[in-house]
Amino acid sequence: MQVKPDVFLRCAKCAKVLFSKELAKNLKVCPHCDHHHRLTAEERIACTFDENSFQELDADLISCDPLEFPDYEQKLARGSKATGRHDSIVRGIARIDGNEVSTAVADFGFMGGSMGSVAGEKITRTLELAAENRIPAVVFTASGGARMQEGLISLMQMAKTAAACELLSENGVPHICVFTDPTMAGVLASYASLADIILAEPGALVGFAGARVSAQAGVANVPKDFQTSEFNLNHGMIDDVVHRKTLRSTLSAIVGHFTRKR
Amino acid sequence: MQVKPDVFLRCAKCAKVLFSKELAKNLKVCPHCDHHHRLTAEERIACTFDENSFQELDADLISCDPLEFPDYEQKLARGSKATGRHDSIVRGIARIDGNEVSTAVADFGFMGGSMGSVAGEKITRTLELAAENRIPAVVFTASGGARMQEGLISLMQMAKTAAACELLSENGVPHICVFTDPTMAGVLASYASLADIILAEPGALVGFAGARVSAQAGVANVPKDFQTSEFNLNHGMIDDVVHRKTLRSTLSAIVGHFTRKR
Amino acid sequence: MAKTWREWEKPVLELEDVIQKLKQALPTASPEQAAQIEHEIERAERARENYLRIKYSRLGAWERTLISRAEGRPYTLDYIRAIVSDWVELHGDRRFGDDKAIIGGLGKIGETSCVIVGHQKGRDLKERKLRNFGMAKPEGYRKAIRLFDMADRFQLPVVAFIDTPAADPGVESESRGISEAIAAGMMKMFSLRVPAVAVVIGEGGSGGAIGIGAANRVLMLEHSIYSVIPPEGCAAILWRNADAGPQAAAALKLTAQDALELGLIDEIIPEAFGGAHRGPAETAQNVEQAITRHINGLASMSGEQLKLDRRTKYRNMGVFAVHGGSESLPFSTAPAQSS
Amino acid sequence: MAKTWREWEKPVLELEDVIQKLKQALPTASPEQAAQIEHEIERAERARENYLRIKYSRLGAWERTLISRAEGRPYTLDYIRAIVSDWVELHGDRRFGDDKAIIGGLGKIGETSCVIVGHQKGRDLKERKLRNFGMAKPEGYRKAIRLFDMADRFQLPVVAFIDTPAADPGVESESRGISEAIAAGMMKMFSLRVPAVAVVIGEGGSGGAIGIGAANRVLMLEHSIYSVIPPEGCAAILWRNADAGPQAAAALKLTAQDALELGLIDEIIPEAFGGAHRGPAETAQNVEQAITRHINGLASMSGEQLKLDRRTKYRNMGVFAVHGGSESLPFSTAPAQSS
Ligand SMILES: [Zn+2]
Ligand SMILES: [Zn+2]
Repeated sequence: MQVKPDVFLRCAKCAKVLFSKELAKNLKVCPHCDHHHRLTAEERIACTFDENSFQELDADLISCDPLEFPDYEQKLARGSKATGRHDSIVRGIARIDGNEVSTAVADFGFMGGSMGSVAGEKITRTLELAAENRIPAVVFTASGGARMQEGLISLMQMAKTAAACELLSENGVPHICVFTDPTMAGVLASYASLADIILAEPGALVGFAGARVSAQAGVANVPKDFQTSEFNLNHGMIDDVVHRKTLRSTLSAIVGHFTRKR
Repeated sequence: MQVKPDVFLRCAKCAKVLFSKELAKNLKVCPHCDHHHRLTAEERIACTFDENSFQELDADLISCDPLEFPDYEQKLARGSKATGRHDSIVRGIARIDGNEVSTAVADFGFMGGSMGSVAGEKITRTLELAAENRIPAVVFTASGGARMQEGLISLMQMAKTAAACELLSENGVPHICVFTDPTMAGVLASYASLADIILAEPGALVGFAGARVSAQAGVANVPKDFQTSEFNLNHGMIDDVVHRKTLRSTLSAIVGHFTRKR
Repeated sequence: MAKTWREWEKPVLELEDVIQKLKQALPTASPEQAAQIEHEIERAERARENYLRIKYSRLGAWERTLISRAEGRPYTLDYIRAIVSDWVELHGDRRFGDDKAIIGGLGKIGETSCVIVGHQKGRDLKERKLRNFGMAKPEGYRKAIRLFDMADRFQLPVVAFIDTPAADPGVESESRGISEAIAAGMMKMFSLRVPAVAVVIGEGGSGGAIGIGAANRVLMLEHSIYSVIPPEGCAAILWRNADAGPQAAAALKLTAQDALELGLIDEIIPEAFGGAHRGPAETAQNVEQAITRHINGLASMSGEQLKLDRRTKYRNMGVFAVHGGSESLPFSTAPAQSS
Repeated sequence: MAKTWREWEKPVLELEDVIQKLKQALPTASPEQAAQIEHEIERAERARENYLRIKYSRLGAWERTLISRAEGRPYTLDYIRAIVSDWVELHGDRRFGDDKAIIGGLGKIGETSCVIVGHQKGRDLKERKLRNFGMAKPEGYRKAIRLFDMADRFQLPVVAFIDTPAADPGVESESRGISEAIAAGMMKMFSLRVPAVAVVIGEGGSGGAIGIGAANRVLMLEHSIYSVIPPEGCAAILWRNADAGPQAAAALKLTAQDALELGLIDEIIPEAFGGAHRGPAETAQNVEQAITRHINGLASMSGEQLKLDRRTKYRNMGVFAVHGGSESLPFSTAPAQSS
């Protein structure tokens, strides 16, 4: 975990005061209300994979502005500044308890984790590498959906990543996905939902239609836990909701079951 | 259709008086309330396939009484007397508008169309012949379910016929099923539901649990059309409900689409 | 700017109304009156044609958005009635229900039996409700997947008609996994070893569209649109103003012409003069010819080739560059830029 | 005749109660009393053992039916806890819901990672309701199918524990296609290219059981049953009297011993003395050994061989003859008879 000078914070959910160091030690889970705060890609990698096992790939892919969409370049620049990265997905190869995986981790801090050409390409390469090397793919999602600034090209990233999922499936290589807050729209409706095993962090927002869309469509009678990890578990859409404290060991067991046989 | 000397009958549903000849001419559909009366296997074959195209196979298979189950032999004898056949399934090869199909037709008159070893074997052979010859299988169901007088052997006919469906599916050979009144329990829960295309006659009883089972289990709030063809259509379980008058032409179109390509 | 097709076409619709009334007056008119009326009809028709020619020759993204949603526009079942023979509609997903917003079945286009699926909008208020305005629920996509599977096993080409504002965004659909259903629809299409042709006939509404749209060949009608988000939704998010739809439509590059230029679709099918709604028969004929041509063109490919063709097609979509570098980018249609 | 396991075992249960009470009294007893109590315990335990030996040495079909349903009997999760390591439970059918009456997941039996599914009954009233008394709904079978599919793709053996009175017979289940779900469960199992072993641990209740039971090897615990219909249901239909259960149980030949004799299962796994509920650990060990032995035995077969093995196994089930003839009947175990 990146630990900056100790400062006071407020829990995003219960608003209780927290010390940043303590929060970091607790994997950014609020000790009072168990709220799972978002992790940066770096933090996620640090608390998931064997020490120093992560080797980043394709860090240098950058988004273009093919539609010359209003303000897109500025937004990309802002995302870069916020995350120190060129786009929303960090990908690479890593190990969990010694077992090798091809992995991609989304960083919500870069334009809300939205999927444009770079994210689509990196996810696709992550799955292709898994298929080639016959190692499990482990993907952490965090995204508001497709990146509208790339228009139809972004929509096509849904198809492109779905094609890579099909490749993985055809080759009998496992695809594991962990939904973190939020996992929405074009990402949920493509590679995320096509994973063989889907875990989700407690309380994450997981759904198809954004609040704005639902409101416009006049969606009524919304259940209390609507579009949460728990809602999705209850409706049979995901394999389990796993606390961040046991996520690593659960992933390790799953990867272990899938690794032993090949 | 077999036309016997003209006699008065009563519609099984609306109880209106019908002339047997007229009813036969109307494919045994009540002209007043559209009730589809059950057909014998012979009647079904006559109104479905090209004239004289049906060639029966395995007419000589007979049930044994492996469990020495109380009254089973008498019931078999009664079924034979009622239908002039050795068991509930008539199978063979036939043509619809010139296209060859492997077919099986259930006769409810033989022990309620129940599936014991002979029915299971005949259905299996029907599907195997379709797979071998790469011609569509067309099956007409009419059954209360598995034949309990053959105990676990009957239950295994569900698995046996499901295995034959898998063979058909693996070989890319179409499996078409027409549910007629009634299609229940062990038959619905095996080969019947595994057909690629499922048509049903209007108003047929189609369901898993018999009324007695449901009553014992205290099943409540039963919708009005529960366990009918229409209920199953509304719940996405079958492809269409087809009136007996258009059933032949619908089957012909389907078989045509599936035949042209091979 | 006009907000609906009816508003935008108002002058033409009024002219057409005038022409119709004149024609109705003709049979009961005296010979002198008749000559006068005929003259007026001729003049009005000339005006109508001029008007349409001008209006339809310089359509912006927003106008095309309006036309693509026109109430009178032919829907999937209209094309099926016009160009498909031996049609057998098949219902249900064998899991939960029969979605009326996606229809499917077996039918012949030309001499070829196909599996046909498509979004279906409703013509009148009652049908619109039945069809949920063409917004499909999970069971709609799952019905399509069931039919795709059949197509694959029985070696029938797949034809998909796309015409949806979006997938259904309701609680029910979320409960039953609308996201999974859309994703699975795409994945199933990528597994097919038969030719697949998709035609966007009206609105190609984001995930709801691509869920049955991952075909070998994707065609668009001249005045249809295909978009990652409805322009009004985009406007609401980016401009905080749903009325900025026209701006957003232009920015999103959602017309058939844009999609073709971006290399994301394969062909534009011309519509009748004044739009498909003014010449449904002619437009349907164009659609039939295009589908037949592409299915025939794909017929020579093996199952494996068809699958690879589809995978490669979408694999190559995306525009990106390498930071500071000049890696050759076969998958990119844009020049490398430095951020 | 006894109607429940508790009623049938009443004398033993009372003896066991007495023994327990005596043992509780022991610590606070005087030395003299203690000697007396110990003597009584010894006598009661001898009586218990004799009683159990006699009772369990001549079990009829009805008694086995009662034992198979005994409340204290180990359920699927008990076996998983006892013999599975690295267990990860997986939920949901990705379509509609997560059925608690069929559980599934990944786990190691011995050194082999497997996909494990099984019916799950509830221990107390609350859990029984949660588990719907082990009666699975369509989504339960569809979850199993999803896991079977994973097993096939990732080359993991399948282990299924069967323990259900029947599939759920309610309106909901009919609406969502319980029949289709059961049928699809069998069909999926026939498509598997990995070893599949099923163990009937309690009640093998008709369609509800076979829906996850079409395995290469089917094993039954010594006191489990496997039946086309619950004996009470059979009695209600044939004898018009649900109390004729014992008669029906005998007629149906539903014990493990009958099933083995009829050639419909492969092996009987012995239970602890006095039934699995009196020795869950010992019984679980027997179950583990049997599963491991069969999975290892199947390991040498190729995927195609495993599939063929399964298909052939069920293809050969059935007893019939040829009217008046003497056709060789490789699939029949009965002599030809004339009707
Ligand atoms: Zn908190
Ligand atoms: Zn009537």
